[in-house]
Amino acid sequence: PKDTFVFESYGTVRTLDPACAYDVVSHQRIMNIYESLIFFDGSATDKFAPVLATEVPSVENGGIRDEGKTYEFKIRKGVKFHNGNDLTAEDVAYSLKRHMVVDQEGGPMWMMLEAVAGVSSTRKDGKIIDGIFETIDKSIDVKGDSVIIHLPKPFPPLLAVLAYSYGGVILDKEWTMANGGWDGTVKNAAKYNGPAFGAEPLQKIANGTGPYKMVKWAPSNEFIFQRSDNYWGEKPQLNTAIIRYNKEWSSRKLALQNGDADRVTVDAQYLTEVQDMDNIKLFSVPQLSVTGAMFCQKINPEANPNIGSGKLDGEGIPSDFFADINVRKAFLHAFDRQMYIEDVWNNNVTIPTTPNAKGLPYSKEEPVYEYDLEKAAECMKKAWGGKVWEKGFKMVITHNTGNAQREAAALMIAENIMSLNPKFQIEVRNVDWKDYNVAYRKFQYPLFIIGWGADYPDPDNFLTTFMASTGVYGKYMGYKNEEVDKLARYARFEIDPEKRRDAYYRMQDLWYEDAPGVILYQKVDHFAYRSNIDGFIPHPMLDHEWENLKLLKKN
Amino acid sequence: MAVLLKAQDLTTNFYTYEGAVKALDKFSLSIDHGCTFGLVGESGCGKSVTVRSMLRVIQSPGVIEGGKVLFSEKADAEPVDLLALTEEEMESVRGDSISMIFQEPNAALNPVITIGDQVAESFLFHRVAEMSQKICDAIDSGESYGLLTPYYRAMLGVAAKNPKAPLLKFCSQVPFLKWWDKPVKKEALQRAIKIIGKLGIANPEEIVTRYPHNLSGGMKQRIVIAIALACHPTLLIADEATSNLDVTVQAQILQLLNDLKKESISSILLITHDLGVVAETCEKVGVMYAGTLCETGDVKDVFSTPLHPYTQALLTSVPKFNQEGELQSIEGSVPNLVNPPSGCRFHPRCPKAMDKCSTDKPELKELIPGHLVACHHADRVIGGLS
Amino acid sequence: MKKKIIELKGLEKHYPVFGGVLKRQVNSVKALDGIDLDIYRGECLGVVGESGCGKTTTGKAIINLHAPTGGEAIYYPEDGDPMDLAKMSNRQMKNAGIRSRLQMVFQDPTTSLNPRMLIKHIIAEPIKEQEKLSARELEKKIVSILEMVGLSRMHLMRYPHEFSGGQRQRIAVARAIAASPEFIVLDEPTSALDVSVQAQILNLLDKLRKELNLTYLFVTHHLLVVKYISTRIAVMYLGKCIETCPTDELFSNPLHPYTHALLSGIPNPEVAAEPNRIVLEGDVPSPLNPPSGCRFHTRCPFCIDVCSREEPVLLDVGNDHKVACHRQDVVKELVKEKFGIEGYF
Amino acid sequence: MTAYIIRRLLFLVFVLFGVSILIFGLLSTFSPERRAAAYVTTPKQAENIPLIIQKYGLDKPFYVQYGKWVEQVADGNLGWSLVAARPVAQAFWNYFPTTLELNLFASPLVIIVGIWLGTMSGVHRDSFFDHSTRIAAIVGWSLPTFLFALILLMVFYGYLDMFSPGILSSDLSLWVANNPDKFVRYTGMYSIDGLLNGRLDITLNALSHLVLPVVTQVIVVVALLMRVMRSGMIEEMNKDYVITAKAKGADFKTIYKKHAKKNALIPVITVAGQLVALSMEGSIAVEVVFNRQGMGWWLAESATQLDMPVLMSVCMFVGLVFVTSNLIIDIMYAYVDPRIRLH
Amino acid sequence: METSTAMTAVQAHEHPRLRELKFTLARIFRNPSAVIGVVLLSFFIGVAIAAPYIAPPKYAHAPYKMPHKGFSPTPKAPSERFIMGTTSGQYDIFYGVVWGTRTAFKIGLFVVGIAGFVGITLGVLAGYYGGWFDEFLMRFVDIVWSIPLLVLAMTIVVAFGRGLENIMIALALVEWRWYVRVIRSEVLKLRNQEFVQAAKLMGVSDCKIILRHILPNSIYPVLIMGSMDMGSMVISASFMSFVGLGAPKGYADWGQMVALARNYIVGPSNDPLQFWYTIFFPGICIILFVLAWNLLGDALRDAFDPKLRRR
Ligand SMILES: Nc1ncnc2c1ncn2[C@@H]1O[C@H](COP(=O)(O)OP(=O)(O)OP(=O)(O)O)[C@@H](O)[C@H]1O
Ligand SMILES: Nc1ncnc2c1ncn2[C@@H]1O[C@H](COP(=O)(O)OP(=O)(O)OP(=O)(O)O)[C@@H](O)[C@H]1O
Ligand SMILES: [Mg+2]
Ligand SMILES: [Mg+2]
Repeated sequence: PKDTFVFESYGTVRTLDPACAYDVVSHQRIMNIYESLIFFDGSATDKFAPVLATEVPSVENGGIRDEGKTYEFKIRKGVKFHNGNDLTAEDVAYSLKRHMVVDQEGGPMWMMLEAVAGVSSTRKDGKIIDGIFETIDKSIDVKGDSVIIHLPKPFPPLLAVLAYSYGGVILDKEWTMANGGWDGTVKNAAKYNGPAFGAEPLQKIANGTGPYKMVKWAPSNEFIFQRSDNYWGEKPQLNTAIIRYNKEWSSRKLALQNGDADRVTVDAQYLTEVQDMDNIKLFSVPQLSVTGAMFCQKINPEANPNIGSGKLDGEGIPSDFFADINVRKAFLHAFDRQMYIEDVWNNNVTIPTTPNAKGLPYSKEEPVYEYDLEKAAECMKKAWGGKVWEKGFKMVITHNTGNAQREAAALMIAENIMSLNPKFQIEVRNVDWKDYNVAYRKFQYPLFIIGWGADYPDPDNFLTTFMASTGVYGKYMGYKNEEVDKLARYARFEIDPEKRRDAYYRMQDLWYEDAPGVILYQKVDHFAYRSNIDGFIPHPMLDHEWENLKLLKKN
Repeated sequence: MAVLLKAQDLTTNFYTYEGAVKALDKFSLSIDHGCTFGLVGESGCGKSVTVRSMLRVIQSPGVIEGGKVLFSEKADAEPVDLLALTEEEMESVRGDSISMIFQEPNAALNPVITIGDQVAESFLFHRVAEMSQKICDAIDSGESYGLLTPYYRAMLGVAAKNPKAPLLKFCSQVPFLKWWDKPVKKEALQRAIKIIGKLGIANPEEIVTRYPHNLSGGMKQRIVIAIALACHPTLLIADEATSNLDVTVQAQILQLLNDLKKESISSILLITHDLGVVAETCEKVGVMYAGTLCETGDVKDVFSTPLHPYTQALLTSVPKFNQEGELQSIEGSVPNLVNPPSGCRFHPRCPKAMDKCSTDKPELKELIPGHLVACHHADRVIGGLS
Repeated sequence: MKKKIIELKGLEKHYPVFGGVLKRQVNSVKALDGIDLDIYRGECLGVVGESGCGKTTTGKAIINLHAPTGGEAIYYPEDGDPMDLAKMSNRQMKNAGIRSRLQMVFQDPTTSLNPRMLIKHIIAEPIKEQEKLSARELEKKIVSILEMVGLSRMHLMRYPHEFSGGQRQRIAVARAIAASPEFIVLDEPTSALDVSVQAQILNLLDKLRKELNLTYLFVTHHLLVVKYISTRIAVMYLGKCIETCPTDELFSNPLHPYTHALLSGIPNPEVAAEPNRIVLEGDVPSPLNPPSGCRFHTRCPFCIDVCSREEPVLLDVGNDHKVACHRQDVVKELVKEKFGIEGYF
Repeated sequence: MTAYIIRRLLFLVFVLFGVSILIFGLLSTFSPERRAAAYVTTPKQAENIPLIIQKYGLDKPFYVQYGKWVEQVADGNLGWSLVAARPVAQAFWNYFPTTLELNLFASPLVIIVGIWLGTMSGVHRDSFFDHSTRIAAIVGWSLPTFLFALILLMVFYGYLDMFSPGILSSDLSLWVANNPDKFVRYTGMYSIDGLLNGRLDITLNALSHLVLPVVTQVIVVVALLMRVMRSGMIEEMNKDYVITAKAKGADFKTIYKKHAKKNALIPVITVAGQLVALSMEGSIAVEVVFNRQGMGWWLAESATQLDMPVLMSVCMFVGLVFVTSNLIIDIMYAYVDPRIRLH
Repeated sequence: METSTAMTAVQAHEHPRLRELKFTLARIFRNPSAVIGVVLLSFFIGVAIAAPYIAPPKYAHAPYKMPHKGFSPTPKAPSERFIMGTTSGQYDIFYGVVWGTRTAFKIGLFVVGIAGFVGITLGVLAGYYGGWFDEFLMRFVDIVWSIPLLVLAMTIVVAFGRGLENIMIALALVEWRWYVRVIRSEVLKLRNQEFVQAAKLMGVSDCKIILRHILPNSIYPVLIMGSMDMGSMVISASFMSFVGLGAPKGYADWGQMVALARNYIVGPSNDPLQFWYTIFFPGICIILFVLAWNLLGDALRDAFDPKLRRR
């Protein structure tokens, strides 16, 4: 039908509870049903537009005060939830607190908690931190039609967190409590903390202020949105939207070709098949998501099949093999960027030089270790006092199953290194994504390939993650540079843009100097629409599972 | 006496993987009206194949290669060649004019169909017209067959004239309509009960609802006989009807056959390898060896003055009641019919074989009136006798 | 005096029947229900009876192929002490060196020979179990045994299916002999064979018994065959031995009504007048629940009260003739009276 | 008979217990980390793996975990399915009708077509018809299901734009979702619910989505049935009782329809269990390719996403189906073959 | 005393085993489908043996890795350099097809070998001795039996981890149940056969009875099944690859190649058959391979059918 939009994709929704969802697919569903206080303005990552707040707080308009420690949001009036209840400032404060109170294991609330309480979880070693709920409770106030957030320290990314992440999703307090959500008291908060998977009360129900209501959610089958009649904003053109699960590419492609779907998800490797299709609009959108190949400098030698004998005797590698920068450099020289861009990505990708990809603040172009096998060989000859070259080595490079681009990178590096010296033997193996996650965290992989998508568009979210010894990836690379760690800690809470910039620039320089890994690509997502669909606005943080339904028009 | 059935030069081969099994080679035989004919021979000599060929019920891969089976149901009628009939005409002969009792009562009954059904089938194949007529008459004279009586009457009226009418065939394919023959089936079952009762089985009403495996061997054999007798055949072929039974049961069955013959059937072709049975029950006998008939004649003649060396040997090799001294045995064993011996098929084992025997196949000759033999030596034996 | 080789005392073989929710034993087939029998050295004891009466079971139970469930089967070796086979396991018998002395020849030579073994190996198997011989000696011995049963060296390298039925039965006999047995159970060894070949085997068996001083238990339901080959006969009915006596005695002076029925049922190849038959009514009762009293009483034409109440015992009536019938003294007259049969010749 | 059924039910319990131990044992070869990883959906969450292990007791010994699992199952809690984002027990009712629907249409076809083809080629042995069906069967047997399904998809949906994959067209699906009161989902199967609600269009639409899956499923399963039926028929046609029937004067049709076929069905019933297993296996590929979210799809998806509670429950369920269907088959067996008595 | 089979007279000088073998072969080859099967199979065996010459590997230590020129995901049509074209990832289809033959045999032989060995051993022991071992084993088989092959195999692969080796192990771990059942029922039949009883009577030990009498007579159904399984295991393995549990990309395995090609079965709308070669070559290989074993199995079934066996 004319006012129905059909989207076929393969992402699965885990939960509709904003406090617990932490994946793009759930995000898409939630953010079309619920709304947050502010949201990205168009394609920008650093500019915001007010949604349920009437204006975006800033230092200029007095919304940000106390050197960035107090934020005030004025709440929009006349907004109704789908069930007819009015939105109040009380709802907003409740929602922000409730998410933090819930803080499911592995959920997204670490960002808000970091900002509001300076910790990343309400629990430590499985036990609730004393007084944490009081802290949460005190940090958010209602004052008339405004909600005020108090931070212990300035937290520059707060607006981004509130815009994109789940922390800012606004619920109806009454409805939430009626459906078994947090009752609003500090005393009982512990009861609602850390629910088991599937036990979150809002897992499969939804009641937001957003433009669409949920009509049906048949998991991994279809999700149906229906336009909400009492939406406060402009009435969207599409009446209904069906997001249908379809994992088989052939079938998705045919659906798009036959017009049974208005949009399908196109993985990068199938791009050429869609390009020549008639009646198709194709958008390629670079994402704030970078993937890198990281060297582990202290591999776990215990029962590790990936490092052969565990010694530098030609049958394996020692656990600190990559601690020698020459080895790392050799590997970097073996990565053929040109070919990678052409072959794997069809010239449709950019390769950032550092984890702080283009599109992020303070992004800086660094030099790269260009593809040069001779130089690679030279480095190898120097490595480990020449022992590497003499003895050779055997190791395994892994990538997660099903990602063609990462696989290609692994193969490319492996094959190029092997071509240096017949004594170098590298096997490329694929591992299920979940196992992969576990294994690299056990320091099992000499070289692991993994990506990071922005939680909020800030260098902190990338450079700290990739480089700091406390960062998610930095930690498992076994890479430790005191300077980096200091810079990372410092820059996170610095609000002076100049000083921040310098710190981040320095960190990016160090990425080149220390060569702890190589950034393989900045993800590009492809959005293939039937040509009668208009209104798509590309955004670097909203990936191929995303769809902003209220913008779409079908004619 | 008039000839009832006459087989001439009947030849049957089985085309197996090892080659053609020449199970019957120019086999000839004639049976008179009202006579009990015993066909003897050892296992595998082709007794069953003979009768199956006559009835044209050879299993694959068997093929009847040639010959004639002349059958004259009425003593004065022109004989018909059964092998020349169409399959449909043959169907009406089988079970009606000629019927057959099989060797293995266990195998001869369908294990998943009730006894009653199996016996009643004979009537349903051959007596539909008659039964329909009977039921029509009954309906006309006021008997009711329930709600559907008018429908039955109409359909059975057709069936009484021509049980194979296209209308009936069509109706049999259609749900509900296909029940037109219910009264006929009921009637057939009644008749089945009657005939089973006649064979000395107690409680036939109950027996007809049973399945073959519920019955003992003797009872099964009686059921098989009941099936064969259902339509009062002119010729009853009993293919080793008793060989798989115990002595005491065998006695029962033989007695039964004897009684039945006296009552109704005109002729019996009794196949067995037990010479004792033949001696006791038959008037005429044929001795088979490896697919050929080697001697035939009156039982008394053949058994007292066997002319064929095989018959002679056979008679001396079975233990007798008053056996004295050693049994004479026939050396060697039955030939493989894929490569049967040339000439007389018995010559490799024959103590009197001569050169001619291995090259020429002896003809069946009537040397003494009513006593035929196929042996090159027979003349001399006769000479010796006289 | 004849020497006993085997003595059965109340030998029993019950096959369990399972049923119920837990598949427990609910009943048993009384295939052999307490049988007393003496077997003497060098004789051929014929066992006759209807199908299912337990003939084969007797044979198998004696040689412990199916372990008996009760009673005794005492074996008297030529030298040494008697032993109760019923209480011995196969292994014990082997250790006592008597396993191979008790052999069996089966009804169907096709299934009793391993189709994938050469004749040579089939016959070599029992020999190898007894003595270690060089290959040449072994072959010599095999050939001599083959010749004993009327086969020759040229048959050595063939498979069983390359033989005719009679030859196969010879091979089966040869294999049994190769184990140098004292006692052989012959379970209907000729009933799967052609009439014309049957005589060969019967003669062979008779010859071997005399030559090798063997003892046979000859199981069959063909009365004329037993008459020809046996020296003594035991008649069985439903797991019981009802009459035993020397062969001639049985045919001239049968005492049990069932024996009469059996004898009268034999078709006589000698062309004779219309025979008189004792045609029994009904079928053999099930060995699951055999009738009380005399087991034959349900079919016996001369049954009286006591028959259904009391089980007759096997009585010696002289002449080495034993019979188990309450009315054994009057049966002859009764038969004559009712069926007009005087004798069976 | 009753004793037999009771025994079989006891057996069912035993098998389910065995299956659960077996699968649980298999899955407990996972390290606790790997099993915790099953709860993780984004790399960022992976930080919390030790906490997840602790929370769900994944590092406890086998018997403790099994005991806990049994306890939960006794409470009706089969665990949480990641793939379905639902508790397993709940998700089951989402997926089961889809598979049931597929097999509801496929099985009768398999049976009818298989028996008919088998009978015909057995009766007309070595005829052209016989040879061609045999070759077709053997080729069908040699063809990987998924390949066949994909080719069908290409031909029909790709070129002819017929029979789109999925379960129901979007407009109808929408209508259904929007009118929960007008369209009651009695069975969860659109083709049947359509009829029950008097919406023939929905039934037809659902059926059109079923055509290709059913065809694939039938072709996969029918070969076995056909082959068994054929050889059964050939064997039975040579039995003595067929000759008896012939000798009674029976015509050819009566012989093979009334006499031989019923007997030939007996060996068919013995492979019926295998047919059930084949159908269950076939459903996996069919559902994956034709994008039908049923049990097979769920299983495949769970296997690739390490969704352990689902693997566990699906195996148990499959065992249940298998054992029950075997019980039914046995009862049928006794019905068709009067010689068999169940005890 | 001579059997009248002419054959024995003519061929008497031959060793009987050779004669039997010839006879069996003759029976097998009388069946035209067996001839096709054997021809196909010899072809595959030839290819498998000659693989290093037909398609020389790039890395001697990893011959099963398909060589590739570039990384482009879009397949390229057959050309002089790649006579069957390249599949996604620019892997040489020809190379994959050739070395995939070896993989197919590897899968078949491994699974059938292990499953057959385990199944036969357990089945024979259980069938012959009966008792608690039999009871225990059969109850265990009952449990394993109640889960369809692919379901159980998938679970095992999940537990052990992906990859071809684990698929093979999983299939073997599941498939043995068939062999146990088949051989056990054969043994049960044989155990009471007269020739076995006769051997027992002669005091032959159980071990010899099993080896000499039981095994040679019960092995044929297993052979037939094994030959059928050789093919069907390749299909099952390819199914696992399809679901995504299979060998890594670039491994020369037909199933993997078909699974890889699944996304290219339907070409772009203007040229739907554009990528036919990606699916055609590995697909046809699987089909022919399975077909060959099935035809052979069918012929064996006919040849060993006891009902048709000459007496
Ligand atoms: N279906 C068949 N296929 C191949 N050969 C057959 C078939 N039926 C019979 N024969 C062959 O035909 C010959 C005669 O068989 P037939 O059954 O007539 O013997 P018979 O005299 O009835 O023996 P019996 O006394 O055992 O019943 C035998 O040699 C047998 O091998
Ligand atoms: N293994 C067994 N299990 C259960 N019952 C058996 C077994 N063997 C024999 N029987 C039963 O024991 C009874 C006697 O059997 P047996 O084989 O001894 O009879 P038979 O006299 O040799 O008969 P036939 O003349 O048919 O060979 C029969 O009722 C038979 O059903
Ligand atoms: Mg016959
Ligand atoms: Mg017996």
